[in-house]
Amino acid sequence: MKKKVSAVITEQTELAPHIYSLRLKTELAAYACPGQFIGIYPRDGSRLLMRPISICDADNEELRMVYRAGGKGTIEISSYKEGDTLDILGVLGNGYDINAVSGKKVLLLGGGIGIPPMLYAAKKLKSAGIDCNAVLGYADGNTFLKDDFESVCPTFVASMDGSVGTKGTVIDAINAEDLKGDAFFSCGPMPMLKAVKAYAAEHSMKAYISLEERMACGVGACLGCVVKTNETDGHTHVKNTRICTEGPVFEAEVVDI
Amino acid sequence: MKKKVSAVITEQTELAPHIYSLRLKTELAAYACPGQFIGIYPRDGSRLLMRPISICDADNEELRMVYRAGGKGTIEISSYKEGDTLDILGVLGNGYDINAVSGKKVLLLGGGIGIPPMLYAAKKLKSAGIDCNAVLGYADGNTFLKDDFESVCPTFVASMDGSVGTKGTVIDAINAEDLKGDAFFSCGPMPMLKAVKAYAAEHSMKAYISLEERMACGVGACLGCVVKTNETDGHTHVKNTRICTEGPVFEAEVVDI
Amino acid sequence: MNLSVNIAGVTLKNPVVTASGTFGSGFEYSEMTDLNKLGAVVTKGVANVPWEGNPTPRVAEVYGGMLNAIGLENPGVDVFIERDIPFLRKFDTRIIANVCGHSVEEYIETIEKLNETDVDMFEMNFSCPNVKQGAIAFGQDPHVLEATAKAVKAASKKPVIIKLSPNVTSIKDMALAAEAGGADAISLINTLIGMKIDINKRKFVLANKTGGFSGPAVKPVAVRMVYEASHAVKIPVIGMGGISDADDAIEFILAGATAVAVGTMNFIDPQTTAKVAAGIEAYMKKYNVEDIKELVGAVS
Amino acid sequence: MNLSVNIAGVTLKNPVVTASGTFGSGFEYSEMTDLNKLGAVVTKGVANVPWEGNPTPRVAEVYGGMLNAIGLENPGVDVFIERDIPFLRKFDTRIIANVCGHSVEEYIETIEKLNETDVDMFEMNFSCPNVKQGAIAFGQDPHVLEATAKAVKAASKKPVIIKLSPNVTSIKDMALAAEAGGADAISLINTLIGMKIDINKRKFVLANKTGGFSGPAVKPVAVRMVYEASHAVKIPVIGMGGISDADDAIEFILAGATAVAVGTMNFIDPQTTAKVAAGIEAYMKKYNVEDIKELVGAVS
Ligand SMILES: Cc1cc2nc3c(=O)[nH]c(=O)nc-3n(C[C@H](O)[C@H](O)[C@H](O)COP(=O)(O)OP(=O)(O)OC[C@H]3O[C@@H](n4cnc5c(N)ncnc54)[C@H](O)[C@@H]3O)c2cc1C
Ligand SMILES: Cc1cc2nc3c(=O)[nH]c(=O)nc-3n(C[C@H](O)[C@H](O)[C@H](O)COP(=O)(O)OP(=O)(O)OC[C@H]3O[C@@H](n4cnc5c(N)ncnc54)[C@H](O)[C@@H]3O)c2cc1C
Ligand SMILES: Cc1cc2nc3c(=O)[nH]c(=O)nc-3n(C[C@H](O)[C@H](O)[C@H](O)COP(=O)(O)O)c2cc1C
Ligand SMILES: Cc1cc2nc3c(=O)[nH]c(=O)nc-3n(C[C@H](O)[C@H](O)[C@H](O)COP(=O)(O)O)c2cc1C
Ligand code: FES
Ligand code: FES
Repeated sequence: MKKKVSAVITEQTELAPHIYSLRLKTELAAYACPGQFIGIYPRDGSRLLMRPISICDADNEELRMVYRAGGKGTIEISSYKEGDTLDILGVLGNGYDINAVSGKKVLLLGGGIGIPPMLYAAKKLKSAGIDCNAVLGYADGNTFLKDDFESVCPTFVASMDGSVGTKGTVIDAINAEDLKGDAFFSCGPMPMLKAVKAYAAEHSMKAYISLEERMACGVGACLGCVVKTNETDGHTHVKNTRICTEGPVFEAEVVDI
Repeated sequence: MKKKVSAVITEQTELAPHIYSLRLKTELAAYACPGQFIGIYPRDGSRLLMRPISICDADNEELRMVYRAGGKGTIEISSYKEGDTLDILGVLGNGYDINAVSGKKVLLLGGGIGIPPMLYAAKKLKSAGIDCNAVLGYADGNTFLKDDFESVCPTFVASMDGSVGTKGTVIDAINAEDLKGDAFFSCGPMPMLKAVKAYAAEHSMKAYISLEERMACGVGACLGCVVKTNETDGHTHVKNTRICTEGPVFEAEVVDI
Repeated sequence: MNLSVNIAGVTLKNPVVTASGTFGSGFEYSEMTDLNKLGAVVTKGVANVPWEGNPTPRVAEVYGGMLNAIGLENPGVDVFIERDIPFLRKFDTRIIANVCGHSVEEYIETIEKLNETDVDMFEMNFSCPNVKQGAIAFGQDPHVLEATAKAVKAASKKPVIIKLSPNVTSIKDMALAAEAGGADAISLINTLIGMKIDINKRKFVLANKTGGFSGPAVKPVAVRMVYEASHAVKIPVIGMGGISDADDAIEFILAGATAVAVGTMNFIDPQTTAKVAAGIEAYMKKYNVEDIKELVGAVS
Repeated sequence: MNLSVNIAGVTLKNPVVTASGTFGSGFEYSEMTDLNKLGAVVTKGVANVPWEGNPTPRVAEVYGGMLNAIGLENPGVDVFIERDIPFLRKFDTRIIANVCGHSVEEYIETIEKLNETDVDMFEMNFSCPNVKQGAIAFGQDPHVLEATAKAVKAASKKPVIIKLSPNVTSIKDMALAAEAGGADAISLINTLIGMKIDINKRKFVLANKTGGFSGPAVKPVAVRMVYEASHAVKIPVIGMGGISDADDAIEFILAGATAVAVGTMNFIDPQTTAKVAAGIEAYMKKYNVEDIKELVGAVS
């Protein structure tokens, strides 16, 4: 289900400095899978491209996104209030494949603003009866969404400044807590994803990672958002695959990061 | 006093279809003279130029403007509500010279969206003890601001469709009501201003008319808004004068319309 | 009321087409908009063999538009023929294949393969700013353009549209060169060349440094060039550059375009093309215009 | 921290100047912004005699910018010398006189009169798109540009900045031609050529049909051209085109501009120049940049 719709804001709250929780009432909510994303359009005519934001949670009526208001577009988006409307394009991309991990134990790794999509993944794993732990890497003590995770699955925390949980990265937390699993679901900055890929390879685990790239269309038409692949891609017929369409979630071995 | 300031909307009401009354709380109000205007900036980044709008009324704290929401910028401006802020540039231009008509009788002629500035002129004439009549030309029965005028001076109405007052133009109303005076203060569409100029010449009256032109700067810097003059202009040294700075109000004989 | 237009003998049911590279192969947007409502689908540039394109980042947002340096990534003409043409043929719309290449030989190789398919027309992209091996020269020198047009035209069994770059001193000279080279129509504008720098990282935002600039911000340049080009040549002009609604499209038609293409704005609203077509119809009704042709170049 | 820059031996206290034609003679904005805060005031184009300019409408709004076809109305160099220079001299800022003309002779006549005044530099506008009698050719052909530059330079007792038109195939060639002609600096971009049509009236919005396109919308083209030009020549570059804040200005400096000019955005906020200067200073503090020169061209 891909469509541009107008959605009503039902929540806009600042969870931590510059980190907002946004809920949108939209028919698209019913189609959301974990790891998928939507594009949110700024309204100002000087900023035309949609901002890709992952789905943090969904029920049949509402989508929840948690995002950082960092640049001009997301700052504009954060200025809108409950009752205002936003144009969105969704639901986009291929998310985490819950079926692929049935019967396995999954470690959910979220780093920074990569934490939000892990929440919906955790919920879907849980309702599919799949065992999972969440490992959340923060910069500091602003542990947004931690409570949400704790109500779903065992949750471990790392922080770069050591103010909560293990000092360091999610990998440090895995080691410190001696966490084991069969597969990673992971989203976060590129250095983290590279570390996750390496760790998984070393420990014979599967790693599913969510990638980011600048996007224009979000639907596979512009070829703006590709990532290099190790094999020729079925759609592009070159060693490039579209993050917005084939991804954003990939098996780590498939992509050349 | 010329300055760009942020002003708070204290009123935004639709007086007639697409005709809005806007009140702004701003320090600039104290400097406003009748016939002057302000520039109102749309907020959307795709529309950068200020919209020049005449001052319809002012006291020490508030400016009132009455404007038509016709194009994209004024439609955007009309979407803002009480409590919102608007950036404005003001006060701009040279208005009606009240001293020049002291002891004379003035006929105030407003046509369509040229009616609003006549209100502030009427008030200033009245408080200077100068006799005046207002003649307002409407398209139809939507006689916005008529009540405001009636509380200041004798007011006559013309309408193109004949639904109120004299059928026809303000000139038709002057003839029908046999109105006399020494000078016109006038604002309205170009055909009306030409008729006023001709009428004044024929009847040995003075005509002060307010002109419109596309503007960029509003302060005399860009030379976008000139009108041809009969003599070489003191500032430009050619036969052009700046409507935003030397005008918008001119003695009719000065300009080549 | 007649909205159909004729470009080199090919009838488009309405004057609204997609701009190459902004609509994929049509498939990507077919779920979100009705391709049957389009005058034609102009497909992403295709070459004789698959192209990898440029490194990422390939796109950037700029004020009122975007930059792209895709570098003409494409799966090659064979995949295009097998996969994309049969898909598009299911719809009641024309297919215009946009063709790219590094050399005249590559263009001709692609065209010769496409000659045997049922695409309706070719659009030759001699003007992509993101390809380094010389293609840009085709589009910025009138003599080279004319010679290349002649070679391509000789090899082609379908009408040939030549797409012009706006990054030239005289668009008129380029339009005349295309016409002299035998083009059946011209289309313009391709993207302006732009650049964006990240001041905090002190780096180019695009891996390619420069990129093609498109979107509403470029419209005034595009309208001016369509006006100049259409007044210089007798062949029809397809106008584009920043069209976001029917008003924009009508502006291009009044400037002299026989048809118009919607590019970047597809990304902002997948329904843009359909809305543009409907809006043109509404405008014609409002002003009692019987035939869209009455509007072409009707500005004074 | 050093914000001052040197252009052809003239020191500007900071790199922020006004763009010609957008700041009148300085007088018009002196009530609204402190001219002492500017690196220089670049005045409206002035000719040997008064010019009437074009019929109205002369300006139009477009998406993210504006069109103008003022047609270089100006009171002539004598009034400029008597009225405008003495006014500007009261401020602690440099005066750059922008000069226009229909012919080499006219340029030289104006320059010879200005030679005897205390303006600090000349900026030669060879690129105004709104003058029909040939001035445009000066700015669009490298050979003519070089020859004109030489003639002007020979007549001038002050440093000469040559202002380049962006409406060319190769900005590099034009920059090189200006340098070869003896220019002490170049400035760019002048306006792109644009057009706007009123679809309801089916008329050109500007009486002149086309107009110069400026404002934030043109910035990506301007940054790209400043980058290309500054990498081609050794003389300093003054960059402009759509600058609305310090971030934009820094983008031009990183692209290779030694100084920057604020144009259209003066109309939107008369304080823009002052804010840009303050913002550049803040950026330098944030990143511990001791001398603004370290930033010139510092992109990778
Ligand atoms: C699939 C996907 C999912 C994402 N999920 C989230 C999320 O859940 N929460 C969150 O806070 N952020 C998320 N991001 C990042 C988010 O898209 C960017 O932070 C945002 O687009 C920046 O916009 P801006 O207006 O703040 O910045 P600006 O500087 O105004 O952006 C300018 C342009 O660059 C693009 N851009 C800038 N940074 C990025 C980036 N990191 N990735 C992609 N495009 C970028 C913008 O979309 C815009 O087109 C996701 C990105 C992708 C690709
Ligand atoms: C001195 C002066 C006083 C004015 N006073 C009033 C007033 O009191 N009430 C009122 O309703 N209108 C007034 N106008 C007209 C008003 O400025 C325009 O209607 C308005 O700018 C149109 O903007 P828009 O966003 O609706 O149209 P758009 O089409 O979005 O405008 C595009 C551009 O054209 C300019 N423009 C369009 N029409 C005009 C016009 N008639 N005059 C000048 N610029 C125009 C806009 O300012 C803008 O830059 C006045 C104009 C001038 C010059
Ligand atoms: C992402 C992207 C890819 C493009 N790819 C091509 C292409 O392959 N071939 C081509 O001729 N033009 C290509 N273009 C140019 C467009 O077809 C069009 O000429 C230009 O974008 C101006 O129109 P617009 O402003 O409506 O986008 C591309 C444009 C964009 C934005
Ligand atoms: C109204 C107006 C008048 C201009 N007049 C001149 C001029 O007289 N001489 C000149 O060299 N450039 C002139 N320009 C061009 C500007 O100096 C500048 O090069 C251009 O506008 C790009 O900068 P901007 O986008 O910041 O406005 C004018 C621009 C505008 C908008
Ligand atoms: S964003 Fe266009 S293909 Fe992915
Ligand atoms: S609007 Fe600029 S001079 Fe009047």
